[in-house]
Amino acid sequence: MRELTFIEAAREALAEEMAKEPTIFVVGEGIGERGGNFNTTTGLYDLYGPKRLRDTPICERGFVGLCTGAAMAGARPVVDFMFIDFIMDAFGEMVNQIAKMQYMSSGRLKMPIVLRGCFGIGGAAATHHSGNYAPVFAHLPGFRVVLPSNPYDAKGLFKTALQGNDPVLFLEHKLLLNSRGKVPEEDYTIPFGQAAVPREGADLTVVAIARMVPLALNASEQLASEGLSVEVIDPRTVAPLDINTILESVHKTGRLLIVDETFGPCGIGAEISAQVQDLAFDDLDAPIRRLNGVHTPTPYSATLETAAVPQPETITQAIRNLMAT
Amino acid sequence: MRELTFIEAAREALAEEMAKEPTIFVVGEGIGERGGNFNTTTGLYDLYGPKRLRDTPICERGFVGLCTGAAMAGARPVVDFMFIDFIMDAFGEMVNQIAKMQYMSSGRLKMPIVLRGCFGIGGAAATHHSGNYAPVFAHLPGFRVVLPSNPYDAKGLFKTALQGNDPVLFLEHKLLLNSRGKVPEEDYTIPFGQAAVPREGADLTVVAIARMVPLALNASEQLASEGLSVEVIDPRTVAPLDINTILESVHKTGRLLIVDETFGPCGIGAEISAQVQDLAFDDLDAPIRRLNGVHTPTPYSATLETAAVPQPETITQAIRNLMAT
Amino acid sequence: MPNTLSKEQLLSLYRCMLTIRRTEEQLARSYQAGHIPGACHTYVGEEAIAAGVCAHLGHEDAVFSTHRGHGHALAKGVPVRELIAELHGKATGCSQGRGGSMHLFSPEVGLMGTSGIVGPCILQATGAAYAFQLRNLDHVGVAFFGDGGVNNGAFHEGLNMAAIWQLPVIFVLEDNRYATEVAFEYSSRNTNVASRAEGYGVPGITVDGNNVLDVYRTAGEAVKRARKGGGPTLLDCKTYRTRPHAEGMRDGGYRSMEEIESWKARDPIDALGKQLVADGTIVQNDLDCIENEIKFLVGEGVEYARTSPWPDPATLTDHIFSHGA
Amino acid sequence: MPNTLSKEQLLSLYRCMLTIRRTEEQLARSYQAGHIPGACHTYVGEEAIAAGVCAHLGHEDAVFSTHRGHGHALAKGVPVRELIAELHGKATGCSQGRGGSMHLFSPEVGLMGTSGIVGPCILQATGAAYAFQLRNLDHVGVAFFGDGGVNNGAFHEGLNMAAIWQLPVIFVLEDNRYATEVAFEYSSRNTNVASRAEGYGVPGITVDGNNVLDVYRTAGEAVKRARKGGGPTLLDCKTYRTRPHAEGMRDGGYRSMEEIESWKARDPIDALGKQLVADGTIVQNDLDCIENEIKFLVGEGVEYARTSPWPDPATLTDHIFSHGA
Ligand SMILES: Cc1ncc(C[n+]2csc(CCOP(=O)(O)OP(=O)(O)O)c2C)c(N)n1
Ligand SMILES: Cc1ncc(C[n+]2csc(CCOP(=O)(O)OP(=O)(O)O)c2C)c(N)n1
Ligand SMILES: [Mg+2]
Ligand SMILES: [Mg+2]
Repeated sequence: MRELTFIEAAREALAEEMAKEPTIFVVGEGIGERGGNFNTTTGLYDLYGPKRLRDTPICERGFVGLCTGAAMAGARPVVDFMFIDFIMDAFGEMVNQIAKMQYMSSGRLKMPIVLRGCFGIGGAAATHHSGNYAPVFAHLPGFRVVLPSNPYDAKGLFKTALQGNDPVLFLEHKLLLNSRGKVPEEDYTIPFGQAAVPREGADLTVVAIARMVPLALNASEQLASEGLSVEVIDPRTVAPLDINTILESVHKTGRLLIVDETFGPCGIGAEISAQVQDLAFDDLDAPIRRLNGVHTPTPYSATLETAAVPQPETITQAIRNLMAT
Repeated sequence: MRELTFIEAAREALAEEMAKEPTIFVVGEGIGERGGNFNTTTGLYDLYGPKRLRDTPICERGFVGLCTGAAMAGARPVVDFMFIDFIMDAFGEMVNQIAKMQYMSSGRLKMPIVLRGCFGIGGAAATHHSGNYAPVFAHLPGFRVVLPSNPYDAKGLFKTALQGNDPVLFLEHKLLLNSRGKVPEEDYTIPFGQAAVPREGADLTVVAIARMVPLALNASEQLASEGLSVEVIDPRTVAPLDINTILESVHKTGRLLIVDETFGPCGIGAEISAQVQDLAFDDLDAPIRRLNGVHTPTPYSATLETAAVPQPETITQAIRNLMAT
Repeated sequence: MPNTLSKEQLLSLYRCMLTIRRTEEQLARSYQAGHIPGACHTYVGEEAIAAGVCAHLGHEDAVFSTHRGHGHALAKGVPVRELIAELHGKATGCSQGRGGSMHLFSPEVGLMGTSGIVGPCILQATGAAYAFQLRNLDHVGVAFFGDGGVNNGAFHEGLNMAAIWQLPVIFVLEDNRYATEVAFEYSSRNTNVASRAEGYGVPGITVDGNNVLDVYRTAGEAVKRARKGGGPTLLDCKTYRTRPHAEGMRDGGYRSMEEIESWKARDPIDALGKQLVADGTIVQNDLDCIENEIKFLVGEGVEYARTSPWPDPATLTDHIFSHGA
Repeated sequence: MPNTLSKEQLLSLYRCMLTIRRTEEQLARSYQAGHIPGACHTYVGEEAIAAGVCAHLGHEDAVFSTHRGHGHALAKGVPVRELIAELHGKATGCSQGRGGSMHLFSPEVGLMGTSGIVGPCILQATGAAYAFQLRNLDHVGVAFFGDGGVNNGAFHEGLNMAAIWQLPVIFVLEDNRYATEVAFEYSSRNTNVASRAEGYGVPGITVDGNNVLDVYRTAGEAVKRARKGGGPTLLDCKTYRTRPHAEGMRDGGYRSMEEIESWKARDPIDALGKQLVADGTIVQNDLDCIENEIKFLVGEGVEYARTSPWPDPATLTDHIFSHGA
């Protein structure tokens, strides 16, 4: 099967849907002729022109509010934030308008809007270009929150986002954008709320998010040589969250570690832990553990930046520790 | 001892600190001559005038950004949001600037700024005037998050906020504003990160937040007549969170219920649950349970609004269920 | 130009204004009687603006408003009874009891929504206009907002985008001189918003907001230009609310009795009625008939609201997402 | 007016500009050599603005900037070596390696901070001015920002507050005609920002941003007025960056070689040097001496950065709060 990079796969999904659906338009800074700071729209401007690939002024709140109204009036906007950090100024439009519009209108209005952006710590991007707000939008009602970990999922999940009628926050980890993977030529979609199990195992369950998935798979591979059988689960979407796949795994292994680059307090790992200990109390042979990015703004310098994020060694160590508990 | 309402106690704290510290100023809509929509500043304008009680245009992002710069230049701003929902447009200034300023400047800048606002579901305020973003600011690093449940705590915690050098989100539940309680004449403060135990018990621990504290106390009172001994813990601040007081209690009772009006997913209860099952795994005789407001935008009509929030009966029932588990 | 209006058109403007007036007066009474649980911001004194603008709009044209939206809803075609029922929190209300005064939705008649947050309506109307332009439809987006919204970033970002993309949107500023109790002269050094619109490249027209014929004429030109691809217009309508900011609030301290009386003397409904009788277009009896029609309509609306069912708590979480939560 | 400048003053303006130029050129080389891990936005071509404005400022005056802040840092007094070390991510950098190019902090010399987010600096400078006014100090706040910031809500809200409260703040717009690759003529229909400032009641002055004497003169008047309580000023400095938006980025597609060359021909440093030699104020040798001084300074700075220690990972979470996390 052919291989594509993560960003090529996501772009292919966008191109295919734009070809089918004339009301899809993209807004963002440099997503027109330039093709996007992260090549998210390369080539599309030549096909669809300025109205459907709309370069914006630097007014995140403004163009998110504009897209809200456009979605209410029959269009299907895609907001390309470049760095997801830039959603911050649009928070009110997202939380009080987009997320609540279908509810407030008792379902008479739909809100088919996809907000995408690159996130994650790496490349000395420093604290204004390293954020990830997935847990915030999992906490607040009204958004689907998608975090693909590979090109195949990126395309299939992005197509689901573009075909649906709900607000979607589509988060793309900067350090995964150029990772390659198999992507079939045939059309396909991946439903939200369905976890993947990229590795089966019997001794311990690791739930990993986005970039932590490849790291967890490597760690598991390494530990296999030590006779440890680790199962790795990739939720793919954290809202909705596929808790059943996690529960089944814990029922088998009795041990659960959640690895997430994002902050720990009130994070995804906290929610998974709270649900699992409640629903699978008797399945647990040891406490559920969380491995998160350090609870700090993201520093610039490599020595500090590295210390802020789970590393292959820290993951391996966390697994060993939990096995020994 | 004299009794004050919640809002009188908080206002007294503000008045006392403004009298001592000339660089404290308050900004907000209608907090000048009018004295605040919730009477948060009544009488202070006559004492301190327009520069220290500054009525603002409706530009939340703008005046929060202004206060950020003012704090960097030696003033001690208090932002009075009226309804805390209005922080949404100022989110970028709060998360990317205020919360990170001390870190980015390696501690050479302080950030003595208090952001206060009324929150909570009730009085048919509907979805744009019923929010509570405590879990979001517990998740993101850089803020102290304070949720007093009574007048005594309101004054003592607000004084700590006003005397400190860190950003504080001070959240006042609308339905508590006129509740009365004993407040000594003498000066006092309450440190952050120290939970209160308003009721001791042996059978089960209830951690309750803000308005849920009085409801939990009533429920416990009622269940006492059924021979059930419930301990009630009020964290008072959720960032920092006093986990030790909770752990000690669970060590004693073996059962934990967290009651919080705010949303469940990635909420305060999730974090408490995740920590307790990790740190007190063997103390638990039953799964940790959470009782939260329903994960939905807040509706207007009483029949719906009531169904969205934990009620005395649902709390009592949740306690009974957990005892039976 | 007024004389180009037929008797029917003139009477329908009169009927529209009086319908709003009598409905608001009824809502005020209902509020005082305790039948309206939430906020209630009336439009009394400003009726000419909604009537004069909406007379040019069809159901496909998209209207967005803010907290003071009753008049816009009625002028756009929301039945009186559905508005009254909504404020009573009944399932038969235009938002099925989910919204109340500040969250009115009737997309079927092009009332796309009112918002409890100041600002978003400006951006959403711009976005609806974007969708219409993208879809090659000759519909227009219309935003109604107050002087308080002018100082908000949404005004700046919305007008700029409308200008650079020449979007078919009408910005209707209702400058009633106060934002709650804060005077526009205080919160803006330049209250000539028409001229400020020109600064963005948006034609700005100052309008006598208490003269429905002036509003009708200027709005007509703006809507016509927008439909023809001529881009946005801002109507700077000078007007006044003769009731308190919201029912139950004080109305003293920030403005004088004389000021209120001087504006009551310029009542837009009396003015049109007197003029039409004076120039012989109609006789007093025509007005009395309309008065009676409306009296009946409003009375029937109250009865409808009173006897309508409450929303079913089982529907609490309906419509958060397009296909179930 | 230029002639009122002493030889020393003229030479220090020249020295300041050349220091920025040579430092930026070195940073560009260091970036290409792979010694700068993060982004690097140079100020080449715009040096006259930072030099001309900061010549009027003391360490107590508060400067706020954005992603293109190297020039402002140097002009405000940050040592060359500390800037170079910061971009190298070393503990001896002005932000101790936490910030990099977009997060420069030296409060001790009044560089209050640069931000990776476009907009906040406008509000923060306004806020510093608020604090100075409150504290009865005659210091000023200064915001440097680009044309891209003009369309952001922060511009609107900041200028309005500065105007209504007559705050001692200078808004220095660096209109270099592009926001990354998006032309200002595209993102604004009206690029005469000086006139738009007048719309807020803020005096606006159009300045030749490539003529340091013009900048010096107009900035001097603005700073003087602000210190005297005369309120804010906006300087609309027309300039151009002659390097790509950021190092490592393409510089084609959106602008022509001719355009770049035409601006290089208007180089602000050459212009001043030639003029001073021509009018006999100095001889070429004076310039050569300065060139050599700076060459040494920059070389020494690179060596300093190269040999400085990395930040200690143990300091990762220092300074999140004023007294430990
Ligand atoms: C973003 C935001 N901030 C504050 C409020 C609280 N608030 C409700 S109405 C109002 C005044 C609005 O004044 P204006 O825009 O002139 O409209 P008017 O009430 O005069 O019709 C304020 C401050 C709000 N609803 N939204
Ligand atoms: C709020 C926000 N949105 C987007 C960006 C990404 N970004 C960085 S620089 C830039 C262009 C800025 O242009 P301008 O303000 O003119 O400054 P210049 O680079 O020309 O000096 C953009 C869009 C950002 N930093 N902040
Ligand atoms: Mg008003
Ligand atoms: Mg620029």
